Amino acid sequence: MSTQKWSVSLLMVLVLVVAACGGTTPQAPAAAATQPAATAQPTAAVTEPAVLRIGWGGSPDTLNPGTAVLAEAYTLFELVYDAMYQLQLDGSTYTLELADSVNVSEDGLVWTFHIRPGIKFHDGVPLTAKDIAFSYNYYQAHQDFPYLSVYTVYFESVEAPDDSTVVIKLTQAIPNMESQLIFLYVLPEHIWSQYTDATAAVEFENEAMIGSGPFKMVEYRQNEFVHLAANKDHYLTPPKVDELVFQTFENQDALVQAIRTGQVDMITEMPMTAVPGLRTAENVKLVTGAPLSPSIRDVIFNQLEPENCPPDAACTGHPALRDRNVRLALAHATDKQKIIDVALLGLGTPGRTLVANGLGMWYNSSLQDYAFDIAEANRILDQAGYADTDGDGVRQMPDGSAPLLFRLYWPSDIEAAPRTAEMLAETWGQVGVKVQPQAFDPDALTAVCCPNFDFDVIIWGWGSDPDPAFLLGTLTTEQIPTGSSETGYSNPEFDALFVEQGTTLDKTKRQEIIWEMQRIVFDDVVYIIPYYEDAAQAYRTDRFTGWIIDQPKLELSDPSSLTVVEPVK
Amino acid sequence: MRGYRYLLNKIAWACLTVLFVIVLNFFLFRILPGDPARAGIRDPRMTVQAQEAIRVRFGLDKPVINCFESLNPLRLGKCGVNPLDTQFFIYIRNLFRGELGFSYHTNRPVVDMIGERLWNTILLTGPAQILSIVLGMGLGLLAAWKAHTAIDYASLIGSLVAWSVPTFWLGILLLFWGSSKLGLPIGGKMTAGATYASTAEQWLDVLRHMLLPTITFTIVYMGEYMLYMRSAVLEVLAEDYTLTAKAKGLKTSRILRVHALPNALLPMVTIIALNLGFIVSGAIFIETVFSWPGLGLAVYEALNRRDYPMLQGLFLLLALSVVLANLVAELLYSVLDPRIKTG
Amino acid sequence: MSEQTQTTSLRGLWASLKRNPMAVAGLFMVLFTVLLALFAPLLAPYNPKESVRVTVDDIYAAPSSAHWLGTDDAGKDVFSNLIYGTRVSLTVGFFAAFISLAIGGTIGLVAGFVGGRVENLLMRFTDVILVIPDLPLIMVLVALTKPSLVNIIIVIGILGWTGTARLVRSQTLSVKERKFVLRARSIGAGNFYLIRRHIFPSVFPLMMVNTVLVISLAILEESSLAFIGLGDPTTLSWGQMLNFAFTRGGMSSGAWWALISPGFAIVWVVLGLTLLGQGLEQVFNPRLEWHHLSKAKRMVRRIITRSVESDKEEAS
Amino acid sequence: MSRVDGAPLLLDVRDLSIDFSTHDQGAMHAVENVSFMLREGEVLGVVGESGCGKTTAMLGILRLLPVTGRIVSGEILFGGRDLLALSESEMADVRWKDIAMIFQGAMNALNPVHRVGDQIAEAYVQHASKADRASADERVCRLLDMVGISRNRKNQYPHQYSGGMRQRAMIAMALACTPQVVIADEPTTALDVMVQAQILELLKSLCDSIGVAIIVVTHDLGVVAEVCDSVLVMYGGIAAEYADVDTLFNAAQHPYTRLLLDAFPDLTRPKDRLTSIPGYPPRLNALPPGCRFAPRCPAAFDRCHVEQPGLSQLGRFHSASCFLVEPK
Repeated sequence: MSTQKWSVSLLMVLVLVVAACGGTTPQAPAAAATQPAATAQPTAAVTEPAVLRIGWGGSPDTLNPGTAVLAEAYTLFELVYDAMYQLQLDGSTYTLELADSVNVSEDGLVWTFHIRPGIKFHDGVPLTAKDIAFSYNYYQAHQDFPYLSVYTVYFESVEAPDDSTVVIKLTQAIPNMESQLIFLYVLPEHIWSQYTDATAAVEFENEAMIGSGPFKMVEYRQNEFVHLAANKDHYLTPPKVDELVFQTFENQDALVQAIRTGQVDMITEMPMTAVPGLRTAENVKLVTGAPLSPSIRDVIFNQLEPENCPPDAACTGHPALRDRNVRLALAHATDKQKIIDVALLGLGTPGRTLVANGLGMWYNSSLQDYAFDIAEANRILDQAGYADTDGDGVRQMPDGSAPLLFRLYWPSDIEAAPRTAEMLAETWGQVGVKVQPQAFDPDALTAVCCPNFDFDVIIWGWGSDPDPAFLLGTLTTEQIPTGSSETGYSNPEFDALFVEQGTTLDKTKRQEIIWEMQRIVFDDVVYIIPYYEDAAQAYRTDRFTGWIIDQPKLELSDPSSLTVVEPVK
Repeated sequence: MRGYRYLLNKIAWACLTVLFVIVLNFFLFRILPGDPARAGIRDPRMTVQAQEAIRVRFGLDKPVINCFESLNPLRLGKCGVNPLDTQFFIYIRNLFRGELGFSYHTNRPVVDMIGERLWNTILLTGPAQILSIVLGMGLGLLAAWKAHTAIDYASLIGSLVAWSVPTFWLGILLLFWGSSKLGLPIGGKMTAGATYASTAEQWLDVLRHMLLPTITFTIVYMGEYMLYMRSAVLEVLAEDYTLTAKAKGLKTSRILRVHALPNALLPMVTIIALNLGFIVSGAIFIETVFSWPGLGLAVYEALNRRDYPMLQGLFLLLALSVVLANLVAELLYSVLDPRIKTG
Repeated sequence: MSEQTQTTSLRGLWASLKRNPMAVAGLFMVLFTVLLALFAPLLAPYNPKESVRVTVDDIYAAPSSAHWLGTDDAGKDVFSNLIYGTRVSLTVGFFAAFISLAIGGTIGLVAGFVGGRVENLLMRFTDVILVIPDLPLIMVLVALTKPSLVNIIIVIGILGWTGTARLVRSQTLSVKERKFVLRARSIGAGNFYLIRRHIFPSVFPLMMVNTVLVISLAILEESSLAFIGLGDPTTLSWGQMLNFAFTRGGMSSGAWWALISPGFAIVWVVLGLTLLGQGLEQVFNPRLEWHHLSKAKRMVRRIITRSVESDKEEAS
Repeated sequence: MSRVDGAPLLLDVRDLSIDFSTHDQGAMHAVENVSFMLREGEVLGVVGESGCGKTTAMLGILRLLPVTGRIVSGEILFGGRDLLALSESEMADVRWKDIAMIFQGAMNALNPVHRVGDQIAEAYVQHASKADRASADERVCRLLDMVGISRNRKNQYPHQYSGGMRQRAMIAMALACTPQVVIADEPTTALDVMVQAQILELLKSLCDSIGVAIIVVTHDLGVVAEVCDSVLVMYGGIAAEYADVDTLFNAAQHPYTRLLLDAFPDLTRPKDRLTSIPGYPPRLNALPPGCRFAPRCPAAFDRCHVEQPGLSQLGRFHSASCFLVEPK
């Protein structure tokens, strides 16, 4: 009985377990997922192709524009697809992309676009008005597309009478037509027409991703990397670099280490704590600024009036939070600058309303923020009758029924939230308001928050669309039962203004209305907006130059930068 | 022969355990609050109709099981409903067809996503596990033979330390030491988007990426194997037949190889099989730290994104591999130990 | 494991432990940590709880005279956090181990003592719990029950008892067959009397040895949970310190101290516990110090009359 | 006069002393100045209560003592060489080739995971020259025949053998290299009476047929009377009496030997009552001053409690260590 027998049996253990793992047969390491059917690689220039390597912390959830949710997916869509309009980096002006001219009927109901001639998809098939009409109708037909179908709400009909004209008829005149179209990416009809029924449209993985944009898809390995090649004969912005590679780093420190050691040429995000380090790193340029798609952090007060409580909802909000004085006092007792310094390491600007400073003209910059003043806060609370009757350092309701003890929740996927909660607990404690901090699993928090209203205070946030309409909509009374309204705020005057801004075509008039709505919400202290997070990105100065960093908004992975950047000579 | 009935009994229990896991898996994720439509970023553009349509697509509009509309919040429903309309039976039917449903996050079939990642985990953990088994048991044999000498104490202390170190912490330290000092890659399985002259060059690149995670794996598991092996060999060397072997004038190396090792390997087979079963759980941390696209990383991502169908599929795979590992251990034990084989 | 070797008295325990240097080292490390936890307020230069004006350059400040181990991502002193952290990690370890011990102990005792179908059922149940990989299950349970320290202790406790159950069962089985138990039963001793007087005293020491191991596993488990974000962010355990350091860019901003110290503390306690465990194992179920292939110190003492070179054993 | 009086001397053990070191109780004198001889074809019986050092002495001969044991003095002359002077590798060549041993606990002495035939062959192959190795299989079969185990059981495992058969297998293994001396340490203790008789019969016939010298360690005088040519009685680590079997049974001098004989049923002389020896054998780490047997010896007088009697020669093959028998 030699020992060879033992080693054989050991290997058997390994093989048996391996073969038994799951019903699937492990494929050999897929060298390349699917070769694009598109034209061959650009004729190899004599010199080495210029490959721009980008490091990011995420990965697209799917390449199907219909079902995609994550920002990473939209970054790729912007590069590979074209849309009718292109949003400029100032956050509110739109320039025509696919169309070279547009005229709108007096009543604003009929939009006629003239499409530029000679545009081709990556597989060589020409892009015509028919593709555009097909795409818009396609998005409208699929209601279960999370984001894109909502942009077609006002479309009554979309037709393409000939190859270069697209006519869109609307159900009502809307002021923000351009912002509706920038996300409606034009899909090749000859590919997508095979996936029109409900399940196919959702299950189509679109790994080949044929578009008409400045870059085309070479190879996609989910959670690993995305490899794009330049579309040198793009009609508008042919890129100067030859190839783009987005590499995913699961942990943030690896991302920073990657740019330090030069393994990548640009990183789209980083932990705030790495900022000081990268400022001094050699041949690395750190840039910070307002992100292209702003994210808002908000402290939500459950101020739902009992009569508005939706059917079978808990509605256990603390009564004191319905009193504006308490919310005002808490606003005075919130040290936004310290929160930014500690939680964000200085990488943010104090916030005022749901409309972020990155939204350009729509942001009401005239509002004067509540100063951090503990004495003022105590004075307001004393005057409003919230005395500390039992001397335990916590104030009671005027009728002494309950102490000002608020449950403070936050979702566990917001990294800076625990530190923010700590600081709120500290400063609010100094004005006699006690909080019970509790981290929550995001889905469990959704179930507790809305439309159940089973909470007091929540630290959460919103991703924002370039147009403020959607965000402001969450404050209207009609949104309370749907779950979009977190605060349960209900103000008829605000609701009327929301309807009015939806139909005002004139931009300056609409701006006035939107500013007024923000002032009302600000005065009622519906929220405390601690900060708007700044984006922090960095690139190697010894690799590529020409990055667009002088605009009000910062996004190095936007086509605006990636199509103009070129290798350092 | 007793052995045969003994194995049938074991296989029966293994199947029962797997069934139990399948049922537990299903209900576990129905108790958890959570909604595929809202998975991920909160965005006002998500209308109520879109959420409802998504719920229908994932079949969540159907009752969970007869008499229960939903488990979280607990809502009772009609009991007379045709079972095939309930999520539970659809889940079971799909399971036997080899379908694990669609991921909330990527809408792709869970089976494909697991299939892609399975090979990467095996590629990473396979060699590491073999390395730690060989090194660990070799060291264990040596330490037991030279019991109560410098070698024994040194390897004992070394293994205890290796066993006490949190896996992810060791991974992080090695990652930073390796990448900054030795220029080793920082993460991932191969240089992103690189084109390779030959598959050999590609494998070389993969190996470079595998170096640090494999070292981490080996250190962590080697300690455990060494400790078990040492105590097993100590016991065997104190047996009478070892004295007989020495009395027969055999060389010490032959005594160790022919008489001590086979007897000590018997308990080790169970331990190794059990560890193989838990490979993926162990890999969660190492793959996360090294961004290695394996099943461990898939568990971490699925958890962060609350991607329940994916978690459900992964848990099933984990439990299945543990049950099978146990079964294989029992099988091997009876084959290798004559006392059981011949009844 | 006959009765004589079971040194019940503490002094006897110390006498036999003393001989094993590793066990002594382990005991010292554990006691040091427990003392640290008890006198945390006195030892820690800062109180992590009270608020302190923090400026940007307080974040990840390098170790200095003010902060021996530098500061973490919230500007708090790492050294004080470490000392207070011992309390949380030890409480998690002890209470989770206590729960595991209670469940595992009872199941093992009942299964071993009653035997037959009940034993088979209980042991199969233990196998099932063992089969379900505990980490993913813990993830789900913690996600379900709002992350708080109490939940984590319960969850680790609930899933950590399988090892103890198996150990106690096999030990009960072996004791149950002993003559003195059969004799006691024959003179009419009731089941509970048997367990209390005979089975438990001999099972208890082994459970103690297992406890030390379970505590170290619980502490490791807590730190792993905290690392993947399932810990309770409002508590101050080492695992949470590691999580903050790892997720909030500790390494990339060069704050090695914020990451290495909590990791080192975990290794210190877990190593101490395991060394102690080894020592206790040796006392309560002593294996022979030597075996047939042990290299004899000096097989034949030098006989005065003739010089006998007997220990030039070549390395066989 | 012993049967093999004139045969050449194989093994000559002189003044063998073995100590055991313990952590707390200091050195234990397990064996003290024991001497005996073994001639070709002779069967020497080593008798004594358990714990009298007989097994330790035997292990000492093959230098298989545990690590805490140490041979402190004496010589073991075998084939003109002192075994204590050999290096470990030289000793390894002696083991089993010249001196083989059958261990007490035969239950566990065979490796459970290897076939019995292979284990026997291994002993043979280890010491056989290259040429003879081929005939290992054939040799094993002959050995099994010799000990009465059927050939087709060669490939079975130890757990498939009964206690008696395992002991026979051990004997077969012991004879694999036709050693000159076989030490059988309590070969029949764990077996029932019937099997005991067969094993003893087998040992006796092997001794006569292939002339191997055997040392039988036992606490059973019946076995001694049946099989042995000469007897060494040990008590508390010392040699109490050493004589040929007839002299011992008929003219034992040492009080302990006489008491041993009285405590043993004897068919030839009916005894109405078996006298048991009061007291217990001495604990090796708390040995009494003077003669080890003094506390239990009915004929003990003051000198016995003070001095330790030397071994006095009573006849050509008869010696005993007791003051009563010392020549005046």
